[in-house]
Amino acid sequence: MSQKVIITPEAFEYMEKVTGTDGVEVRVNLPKEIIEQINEICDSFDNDPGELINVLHEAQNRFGYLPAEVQDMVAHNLHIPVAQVYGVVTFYSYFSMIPKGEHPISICVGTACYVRGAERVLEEFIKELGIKVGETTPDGRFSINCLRCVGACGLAPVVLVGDKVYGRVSPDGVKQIIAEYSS
Amino acid sequence: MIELTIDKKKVRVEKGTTILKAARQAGIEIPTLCHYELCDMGIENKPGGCRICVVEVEGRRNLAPSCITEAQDGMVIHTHSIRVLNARKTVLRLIISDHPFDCLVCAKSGHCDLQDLAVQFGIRSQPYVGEQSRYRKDTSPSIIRDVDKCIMCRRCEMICNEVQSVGALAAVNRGFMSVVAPAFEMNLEDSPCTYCGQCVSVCPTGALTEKDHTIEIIRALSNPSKTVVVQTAPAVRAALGEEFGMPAGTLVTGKMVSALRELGFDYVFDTDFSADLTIMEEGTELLQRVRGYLEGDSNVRLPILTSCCPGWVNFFEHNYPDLLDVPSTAKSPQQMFGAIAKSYFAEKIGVKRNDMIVVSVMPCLAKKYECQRDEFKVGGNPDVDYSISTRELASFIKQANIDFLELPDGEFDDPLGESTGAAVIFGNTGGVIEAACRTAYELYTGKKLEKVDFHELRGMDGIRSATIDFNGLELNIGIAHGLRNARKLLDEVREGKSKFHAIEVMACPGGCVGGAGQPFNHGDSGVLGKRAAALYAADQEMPIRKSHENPSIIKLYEEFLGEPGSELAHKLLHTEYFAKSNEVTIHLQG
Amino acid sequence: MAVIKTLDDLKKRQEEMKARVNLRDKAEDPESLVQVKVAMATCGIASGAKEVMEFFVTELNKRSIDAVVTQTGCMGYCFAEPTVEITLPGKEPIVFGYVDVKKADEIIERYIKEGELVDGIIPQNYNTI
Amino acid sequence: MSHYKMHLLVCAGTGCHSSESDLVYEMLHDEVERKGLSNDVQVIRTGCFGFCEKGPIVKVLPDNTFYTEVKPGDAQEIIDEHVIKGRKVERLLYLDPETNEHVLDSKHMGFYKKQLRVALRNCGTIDPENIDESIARDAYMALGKVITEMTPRETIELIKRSGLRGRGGAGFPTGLKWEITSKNHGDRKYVVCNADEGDPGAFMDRSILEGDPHSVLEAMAICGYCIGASEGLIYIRAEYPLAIRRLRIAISQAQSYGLLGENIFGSDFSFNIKLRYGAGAFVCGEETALIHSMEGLRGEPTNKPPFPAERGYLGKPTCVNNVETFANIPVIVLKGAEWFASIGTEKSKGTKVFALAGKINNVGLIEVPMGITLREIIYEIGGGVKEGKKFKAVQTGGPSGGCLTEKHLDTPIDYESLMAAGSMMGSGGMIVLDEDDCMVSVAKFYLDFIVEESCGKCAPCRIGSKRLYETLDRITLGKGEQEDIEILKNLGMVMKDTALCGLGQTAPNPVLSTLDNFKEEYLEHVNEKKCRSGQCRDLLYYVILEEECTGCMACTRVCPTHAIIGERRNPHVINQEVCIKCGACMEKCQFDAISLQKDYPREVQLTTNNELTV
Repeated sequence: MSQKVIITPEAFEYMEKVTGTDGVEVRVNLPKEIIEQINEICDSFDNDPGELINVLHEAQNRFGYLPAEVQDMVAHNLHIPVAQVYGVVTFYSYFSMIPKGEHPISICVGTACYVRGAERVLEEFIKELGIKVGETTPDGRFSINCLRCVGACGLAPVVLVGDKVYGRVSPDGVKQIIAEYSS
Repeated sequence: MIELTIDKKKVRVEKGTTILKAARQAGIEIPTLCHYELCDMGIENKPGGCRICVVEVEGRRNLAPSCITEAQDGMVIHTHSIRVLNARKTVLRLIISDHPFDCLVCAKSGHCDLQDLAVQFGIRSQPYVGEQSRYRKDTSPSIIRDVDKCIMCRRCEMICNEVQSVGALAAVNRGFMSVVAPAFEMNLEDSPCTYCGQCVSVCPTGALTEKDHTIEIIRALSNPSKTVVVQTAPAVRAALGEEFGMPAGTLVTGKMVSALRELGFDYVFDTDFSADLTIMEEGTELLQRVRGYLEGDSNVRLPILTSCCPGWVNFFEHNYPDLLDVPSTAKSPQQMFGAIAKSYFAEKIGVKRNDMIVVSVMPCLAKKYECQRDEFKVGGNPDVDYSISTRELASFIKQANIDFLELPDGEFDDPLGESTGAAVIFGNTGGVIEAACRTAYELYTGKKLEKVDFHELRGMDGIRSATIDFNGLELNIGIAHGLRNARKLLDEVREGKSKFHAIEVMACPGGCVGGAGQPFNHGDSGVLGKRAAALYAADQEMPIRKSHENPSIIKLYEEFLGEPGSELAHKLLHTEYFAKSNEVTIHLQG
Repeated sequence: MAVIKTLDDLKKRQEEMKARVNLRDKAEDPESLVQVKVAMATCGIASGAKEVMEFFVTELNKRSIDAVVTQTGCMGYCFAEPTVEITLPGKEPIVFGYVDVKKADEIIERYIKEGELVDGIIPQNYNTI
Repeated sequence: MSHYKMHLLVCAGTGCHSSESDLVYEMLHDEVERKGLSNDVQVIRTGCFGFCEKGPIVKVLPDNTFYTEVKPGDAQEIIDEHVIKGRKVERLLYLDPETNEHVLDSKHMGFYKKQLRVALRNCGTIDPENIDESIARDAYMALGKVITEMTPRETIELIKRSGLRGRGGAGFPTGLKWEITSKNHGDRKYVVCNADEGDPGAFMDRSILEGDPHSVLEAMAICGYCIGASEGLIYIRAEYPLAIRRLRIAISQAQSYGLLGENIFGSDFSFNIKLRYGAGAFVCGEETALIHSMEGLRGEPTNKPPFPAERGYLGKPTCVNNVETFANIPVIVLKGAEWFASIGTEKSKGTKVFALAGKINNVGLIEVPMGITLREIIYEIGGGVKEGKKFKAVQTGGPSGGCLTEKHLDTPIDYESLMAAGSMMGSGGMIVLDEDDCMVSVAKFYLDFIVEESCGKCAPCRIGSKRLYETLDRITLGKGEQEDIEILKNLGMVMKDTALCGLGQTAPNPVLSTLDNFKEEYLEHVNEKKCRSGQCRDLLYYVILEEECTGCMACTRVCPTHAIIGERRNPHVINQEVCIKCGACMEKCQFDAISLQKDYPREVQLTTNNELTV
């Protein structure tokens, strides 16, 4: 089990030559260790195109997001067009091509939370952080996401920061939550 | 057999027939939009997405999409009840509500399936107003993507993936923002697109169209200091008439020549001439390689692959960078023509290279890209300046108010207008290799070929093979059209399992007669067969049917090139290939 | 860990494991079972309630009587500790005072099994919590 | 082995887990050890008790004490007082909102009284991470019985006789589905468990997987035995990490016991189960979309027929059932079809799990017999509408469903009655709405969801749901017109008629059903520009109360659009045509003379205009 690697913008400065299973040489803008990790993930699923979604899950777990270069490498290994990989990545809301913030904020907008005022809470986060849903603050500290029902309907409205759950959040409480993480 | 009732008519059909086809058998044409089919080619697109073809099936809760619903015994179907009509019109209005209203200036106006439906259903108002999905416009040397006009019929995605196995296009995003696009919504130019243009030929709307070069040609023609030379590809003459209402398969060579002359081209030449030239070079290369192989030269690569199709060339450059030494190095007829026109011919008539404009009329969109490739330029000046499609030529003729149907038959100019029957069949799948066999046979055996027609090489099967007896030498010939078929043969070559000595590949299904620059076939695969038949008929009627017997070609070698494969021939008529997949770079635009 | 190869293997395993959860099974429907409540406040523990409770739990189980043994707080009869309240299905609860192991055995054999009243009943005028 | 005298069950479902129930467990566990009670008291983490409103829950057995909102710091008191001294910690007991009294045990809680737990039988009773506890509660007994004593045919007949119908939404008879799949030929067949619970506000599948994973694994194996499949796949949302973890544990435990794997119970039957993860697409709850997603493709549905039973995963016959459906199977096998069929109504047998949420006192997961009335659910189990407000409607079936109103309160709930009322069972989400909820906004909320979740494959859903949403949006903004009502109706009907899959066909349900039941609210929005609930902010009006206004002019100065007219020391008036509802005037006014009203102040408007013209 290799550790989590964060792909920083600098990572894309590298150029590596890789030989795929078809014997064709490819150059990818990723450093060797990341390419090796992608290969390892794809290998663990036998490079089976049917496992594309599992491969992407694993890659996103590892890297935090799915930059174009990673998708390219995955497509290469599974022998499918990269357009198809991108089509899958953009279809499922769980996959992201933007790195999440250090403290990803997820606001539940499931029905139970909605009827208990999640919309206003979301608006407040957007106002306070000055970013839209799906974006990350320029300093990389926070990102906002919406999700549908974490199943904590009894605590509605629910906000998650990372894995921590905040229940019965009111718009007034938003500032305080953000303050907990801005030191 | 099962029996069902459609609009009160009893129909008996095979089990497994869709309602749409059952209705057709009963003479009822149910309107469709996303459905597309070239049945002879085994090509079918039926995602069931547009819901225009819905019909009412008695006893069924909701309406059934007729293109994907199998007819069942005893079904009672209504194809135009109020419920059906209201549903169709509502869905049509919905599609229109997410479609730009610029029909008047749309490249597809008049050929647009969506527009046709709006006319058919008398859509006069649009009650559904709201946001329209908007995307970046993307212009490549051959194809323009204006996917605001995409209606998600998925035909292009199907062609690009299932038929061509190119994989440049896929459905991306979800819901209202979903659209067919290259990976990362990057430009086609940066994608593995081969510019085969099949996506353009199946697109029902103006979302995918060719890059139109007519205006550059009008400019060139109106510039008195330029000598404008035009060449016309074999397949164009078999299809151009369709744009003027003539039945498919009408050969309009003479009228086409007259029209071009009326349009003001200084010289009207024929790509068939350079097709003959291609056979001389490629045929020679084939024999050289085969001889070398027979002599045990381990450096010889077999099979030899034809290289006249630019979509195919792009395809192997992208997908088989490890096999770049396998295809013939011979340039395509379009580029051979340009090279000869701007050297041999320019010299002959005393025109400087830069004062000559070479225009090609092609059934193809990849040719637009091909003529822009750097290796086909001398000092920045391209051998072929502009390439227009059959459709663009038709439109140009109409703009110039030329009454095409009344035109007398004209003759090509000399010397680059003389050609043989071997050249004209280049437009059909199997035609190039047949032409090559005619010449190679005689060159190899030194005997006269009695049976000129190689029927074993003809047909519409995606992959065909034949063994030709060269007087004891058994030559295994493979033919593929459609790039997925080509991929199968190429994978065998990569694995070293190919039994072939020579393989002809055409990117488009049917070969150039089915090229992406040809008049739209609207799913009528009979059209391709008729065009192909017209070209074979033209071959039959030609006095000379072997490339090496073309007097102008013989003269060209005598006066200028020397031998096939000579140094000068190599310089002018051969090329090299470049790996395109060895660098995965992504150019995202903000 | 033994692999389960037959249905009997599974049943055996279930028997072994039953003890782990039988309390939970019983708690689902306590009214249909014998309910034994042992007062386990400080006073009760001091006078040996713990042993009594232990006895009830093990013996009832041994003697295959479906029962729920729970502890409760002080019933207010500190003088008579350890006190035990027994509720037979469909009957009113009865409280016994000065219950030791011997007495407990008698309660099981005579009251719980046979329904006979045993000495040591405290008249009740209280509610348990 | 000593007998535990007391069990402390700590809910470790996602809801309670979110409020630190893990810590509560650890504290209780430590405390038990510290006091040397380890041999007498067992502390167990279980699945969901359903009563998520008041989590974390700790239940003490055998006396059924039900502690709510337990904090880690309460652990010591529970051990000292309850466990050692036998005194219940009163302040942690559930407080009945009606009597305002603490309820001593769960048997006396209204929330549980009317419930009948079949699918949830083990949730909250066993430790889901310990297969032995499941086995003690009959896990794999049904599988053993089926394999050793019954033929696949007999088993299918049994399921058919029980009357069990798919709990995922449409209610297709489960036995029939198995029968069809068993009859279709294929060199391989697959059993798929649909655990892609995407309905916002429904979480029963997750609770079952978290609380009783073995019941689902066992049922899948039984299904595999019946249809002739040796491979099962569970398609589960990646958003359910806890359920995924428990499933993984359960699968490996079952494998190590030989209850999954090769030659189960010494027979020829082999069955293995793998997990496949969803990635956030509601449409993947639709079985053909789910199958495509499992194949690594975009989760776009395809036309049926062919049904998955004929051509499913990798083109092979595939039986897709939902989690709750599977959870019912082992009990039916053990207790018999007749027992199961005795519960419920004529056409809808057994129980149904609902996720009760919204404006209701007892938010949580409940399992009730089919045929129970809405009134019983809301007032007896749910404890009534929150804050004593007036009940308005229940949205059932999530985005695919519709709403039930007061007139449906006494209708027995089953598949047919919900359909007839323009809603559907769906996955069992039940959102209670009160007088403060605007029905147009509720419909808009669901359409917003559909717009986001539509896969985009077919035109009616891709564009139609967008246009429906936009029309509703216009209405809530006060820009609606009479034609919009017709547009909604026609579009809704056509979508139902023409959309490709169940998602699109049911997408207009929230609109059509609210239009049916609350047409007057729509008309008010359109004609009177009024939202009676006050939820549509654009339909609230700032009005100056003549009697309070001192004419100080403060509001006129802050009004950014100069909408306030009036002379000094005379009451001012707000010109509604110009007002942008920024609220600046209200904030500024020191005399509370400005109020927000739901009715469009026509009269005031008139006088204002008159004044303007004078």
